[in-house]
Amino acid sequence: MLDPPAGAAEGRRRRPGKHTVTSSKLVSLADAIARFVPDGSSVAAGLCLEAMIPFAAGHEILRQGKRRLTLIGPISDILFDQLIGAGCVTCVRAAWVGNVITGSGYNFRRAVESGALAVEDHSNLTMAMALKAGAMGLPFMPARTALGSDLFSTHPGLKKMTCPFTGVTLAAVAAIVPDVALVHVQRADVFGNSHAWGCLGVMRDACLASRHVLLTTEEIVPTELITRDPNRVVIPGLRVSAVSHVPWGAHPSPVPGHYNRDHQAFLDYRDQSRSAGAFALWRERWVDGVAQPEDYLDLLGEERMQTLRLQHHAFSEPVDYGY
Amino acid sequence: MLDPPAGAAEGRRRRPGKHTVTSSKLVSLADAIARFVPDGSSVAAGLCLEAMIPFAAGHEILRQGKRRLTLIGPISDILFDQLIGAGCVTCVRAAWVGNVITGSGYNFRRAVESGALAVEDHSNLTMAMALKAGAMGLPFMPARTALGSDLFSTHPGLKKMTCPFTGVTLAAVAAIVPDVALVHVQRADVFGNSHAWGCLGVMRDACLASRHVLLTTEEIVPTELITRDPNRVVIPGLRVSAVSHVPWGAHPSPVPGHYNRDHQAFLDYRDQSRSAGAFALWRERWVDGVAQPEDYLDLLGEERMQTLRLQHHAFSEPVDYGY
Amino acid sequence: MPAYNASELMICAAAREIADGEVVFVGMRLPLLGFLLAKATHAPHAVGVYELGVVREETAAAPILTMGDLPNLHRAAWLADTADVMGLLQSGRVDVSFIGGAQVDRFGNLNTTSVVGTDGAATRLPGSGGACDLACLARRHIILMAHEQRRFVPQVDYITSPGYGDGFGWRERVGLPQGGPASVITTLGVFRFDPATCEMVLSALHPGISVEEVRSKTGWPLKITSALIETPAPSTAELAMIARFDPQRFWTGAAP
Amino acid sequence: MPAYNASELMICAAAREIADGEVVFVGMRLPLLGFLLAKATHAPHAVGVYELGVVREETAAAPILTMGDLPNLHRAAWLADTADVMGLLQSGRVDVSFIGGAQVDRFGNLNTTSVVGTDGAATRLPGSGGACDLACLARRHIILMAHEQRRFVPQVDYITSPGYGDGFGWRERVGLPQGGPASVITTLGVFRFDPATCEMVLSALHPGISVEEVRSKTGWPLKITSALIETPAPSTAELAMIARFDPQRFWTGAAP
Repeated sequence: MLDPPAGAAEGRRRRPGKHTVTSSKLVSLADAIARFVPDGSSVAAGLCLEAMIPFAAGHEILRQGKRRLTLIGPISDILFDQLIGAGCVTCVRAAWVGNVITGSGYNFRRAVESGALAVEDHSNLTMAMALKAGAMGLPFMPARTALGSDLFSTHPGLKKMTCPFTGVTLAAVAAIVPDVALVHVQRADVFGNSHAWGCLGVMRDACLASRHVLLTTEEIVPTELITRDPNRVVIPGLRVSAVSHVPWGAHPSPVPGHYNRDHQAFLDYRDQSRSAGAFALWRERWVDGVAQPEDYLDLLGEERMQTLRLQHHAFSEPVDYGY
Repeated sequence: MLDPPAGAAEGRRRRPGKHTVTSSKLVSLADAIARFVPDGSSVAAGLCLEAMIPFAAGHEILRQGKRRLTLIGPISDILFDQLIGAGCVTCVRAAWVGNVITGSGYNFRRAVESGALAVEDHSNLTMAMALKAGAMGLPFMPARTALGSDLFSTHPGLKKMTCPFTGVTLAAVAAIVPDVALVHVQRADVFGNSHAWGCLGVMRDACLASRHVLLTTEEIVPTELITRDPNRVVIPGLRVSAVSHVPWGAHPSPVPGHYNRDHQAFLDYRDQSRSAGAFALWRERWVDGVAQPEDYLDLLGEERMQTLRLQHHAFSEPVDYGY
Repeated sequence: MPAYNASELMICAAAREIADGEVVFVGMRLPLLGFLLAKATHAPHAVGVYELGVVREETAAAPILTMGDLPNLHRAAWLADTADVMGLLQSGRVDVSFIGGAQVDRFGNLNTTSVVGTDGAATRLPGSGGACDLACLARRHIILMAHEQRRFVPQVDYITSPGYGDGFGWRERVGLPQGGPASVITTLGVFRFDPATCEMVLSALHPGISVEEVRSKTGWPLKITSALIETPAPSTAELAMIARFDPQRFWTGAAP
Repeated sequence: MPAYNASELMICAAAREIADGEVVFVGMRLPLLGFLLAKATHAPHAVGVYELGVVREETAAAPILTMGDLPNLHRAAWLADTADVMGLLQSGRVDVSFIGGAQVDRFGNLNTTSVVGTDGAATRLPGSGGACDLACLARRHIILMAHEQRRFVPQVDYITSPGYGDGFGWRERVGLPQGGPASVITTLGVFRFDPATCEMVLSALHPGISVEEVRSKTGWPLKITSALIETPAPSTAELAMIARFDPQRFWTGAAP
């Protein structure tokens, strides 16, 4: 299942075709996933760590019954566990898979212990460097971490090397180039230009490394609102393949400017995933019962959404890009 | 003069002492340079390339007659040429030294051709990777550039290496860890927290790589204005050693939000540096004649400043960091 | 003397490991509370660094349960990329970090990846996250964990986060020239490492705990310092602070 | 036919090298004007990338003289770090780049670092800047320069920006598996490279220029394509566009 030589060779790749500034990339989430996440894809997600996890996009993958996926991310919180529980995944390349607030990911445990899932164990830093190598078009990056650990035994994309200048021992981390990165942002235009803020994790490098970037966004805004602050752009529109308008698309994870973390959903998920049977019920209710994004909001309910919305606002000071 | 093994070994270094959040780092520019730029220092500047060049800080170095400096930067525009002309510099590690709008840097040419100045020739990418290695605490970074060029012959911090995963030939670039980075920003508080926007060049990595960071700033603002937008912070306050309030401190280079590029000053400098004698006159007027930052503004004159100020404003849309 | 539970005691012990002005790579759960307690008491200038790309100088205005909670981003000193904060760590600018583990051994190596049961079956755990990086790259790190015999083993099944390997000189040999665990804070006591051998040594006993109990729950012949002390009990003020940061007792657990 | 000078002709020739939708790493001077002309005419969807960390999809609202001028940042699509835009380049996402040089040789190697005069004395030039990176990493690059015998030499004194080295197979051998110069636009004509030998070949003559003149100003026995054409003269519309982007004729130079 593990394919590190491919990963290592991936540092340089083809451009997926000419970019046309003026053609809209706005599509339904179902269409975006159907088109850009074929069976067998490697999918990067959870790139801002605990925040802005693309749950809606992940659930769409689950709903469409994608198979043989490789998941890529630093810590995944419960999204990876859900996709693993649904049988979509044969390989995980990650530093941590579980439920951040409760610990273990039960579907992950079951899948690994049954032999159904291969794991390439990273640390957060080796994952960051692997994606940075991918972003920079390089086949590898050095790091000082993981030396002396057993990560090397379960991770063929990690080797020891000698610094060509100082002679010290370093870890060499092979590039990771995902087929597609799923990211949730606060606002985007229909061409894929977007603003994201908060903790950014490995989002920038993961998006730059990936062959395709799929955005889900809280808001669709005019292009001029984005280009009025180009330092706020994390991934440029020319690298984005599709944009889908999905308010609350990162729930139950938090989205700066929009809603807080729904801790209760993560606590509930512990029991909802403890057995395969419980997980089937969770899935029926929260994924299969959602035919379109609006259904999810109905399921969540206005009262719960209101408790999660921001109670205190704190706006940035504008900056001037005039001339 | 060149000291690449040191550069290569510099990837890991000591923390310069405990950070105290509540003690002001606001000092006069003269004090900042006197304290943090001793003779023999390696000084990074011009890190946003054509924009936000720390001319005031550089002129203070010149005024204080610092000696045996190593200058570090991608393209330096005319600041490096000025410091070289004043005899402050024995080594330059850069990708390009000249006058962006007119071409050659005459002091640079004279110094190299007379043998007084050593040059470690970079490309913009090898410089970016050398500083990124420094920022990441690594002794080197790989790159795919410069292969087949003669940069290898004049740059001992550049070696060919073989990728440990793919076997392809790569360039290995030794880390650069400047003693001090000089950066000009739009706004900062007295503790060294700051906002910078526009084209950022290698500013982020150069500051993170350097032992000390000296800020000059257009404005001193309350801390809460900075922390209301922490994604706008390029270098965190805990990495900053001193802050000096120097409006117009990057003139004649442009500062987004404040003033346009003073092209005429760069055009004039061509003639003002064509001979050593002309340069002495330039220096007398624009550096030695400036006893304190305000004198520079008088010399510039309100009329000229008015033509450089922004005529069209374009403010960013605020973002919400509430909860 | 106020009533407290083991978690509260561990939080107070963790807080005491932080000196004022230090840069602290903060984890979740008890270490997060220990960091907040330190900042609220003797270390007001400690700076918090979080792996998702957050640097904070001020305590968050509202309680947080995970690092990505919005109050932890509000009024941060820096929101950046993971690579940027990892760069601070890798360049030796982080003084101390905190990590937890499922298994620890006599040289402070930690396992959070996979443990093998007495029946030989492996149980898969979540993995490293940032723990391996913190153990490799912080100037020192502190381990917090429950003290049970199955967790305190002669040799871990898998080294997720390197301690001192097989003893003195090992870190240097494998390419980790600095750092290493400074202490282990458990439900029973506080342990430090013999500089000569790098072996874990019992250094303080929590109130009411006996040496025998610690020995019986430790899977190797445990060494004990000649200057064994009792861990100071939390003060009323400390407990009040902890309650402010964890008002629902989410991490602190049931009140004593 | 409208009057034009050599710079205007070169700008038009440069613009024609850009296809619509391409990602273009834009330099300064004439290539900048060529890029703007292409966007204003046949390549409205071309994207401009600048080494100081700028990506633009729309033409700047006011004329610029250097890349860091504020109108070039205003309403950019992305303002990022140099490393980020260099990552686009290094990962093969830049279709075409433009560079100038002081010296070029028959295999398209460029020198902007140091030239040795007939007296043996070296003249120091500014250096690579981003040129070496563009020559190594763009999918193809275009060279613009004045055509003089001292500049067109059999072998450059210093390879700042690699062309085809010593001929076919050289790039692959040194570790540059793709890219290379696609054309050289000079004050006299347009040159392309023979795919079999990688040698520079005269491909188009500017109006009024003879083959003999080109040969006399080229320091090696120049090959000439069998399908030699005349470079199309700038149209009135093209000249008007150029005047809009360079209203002071700063880069275009004196009007004809």
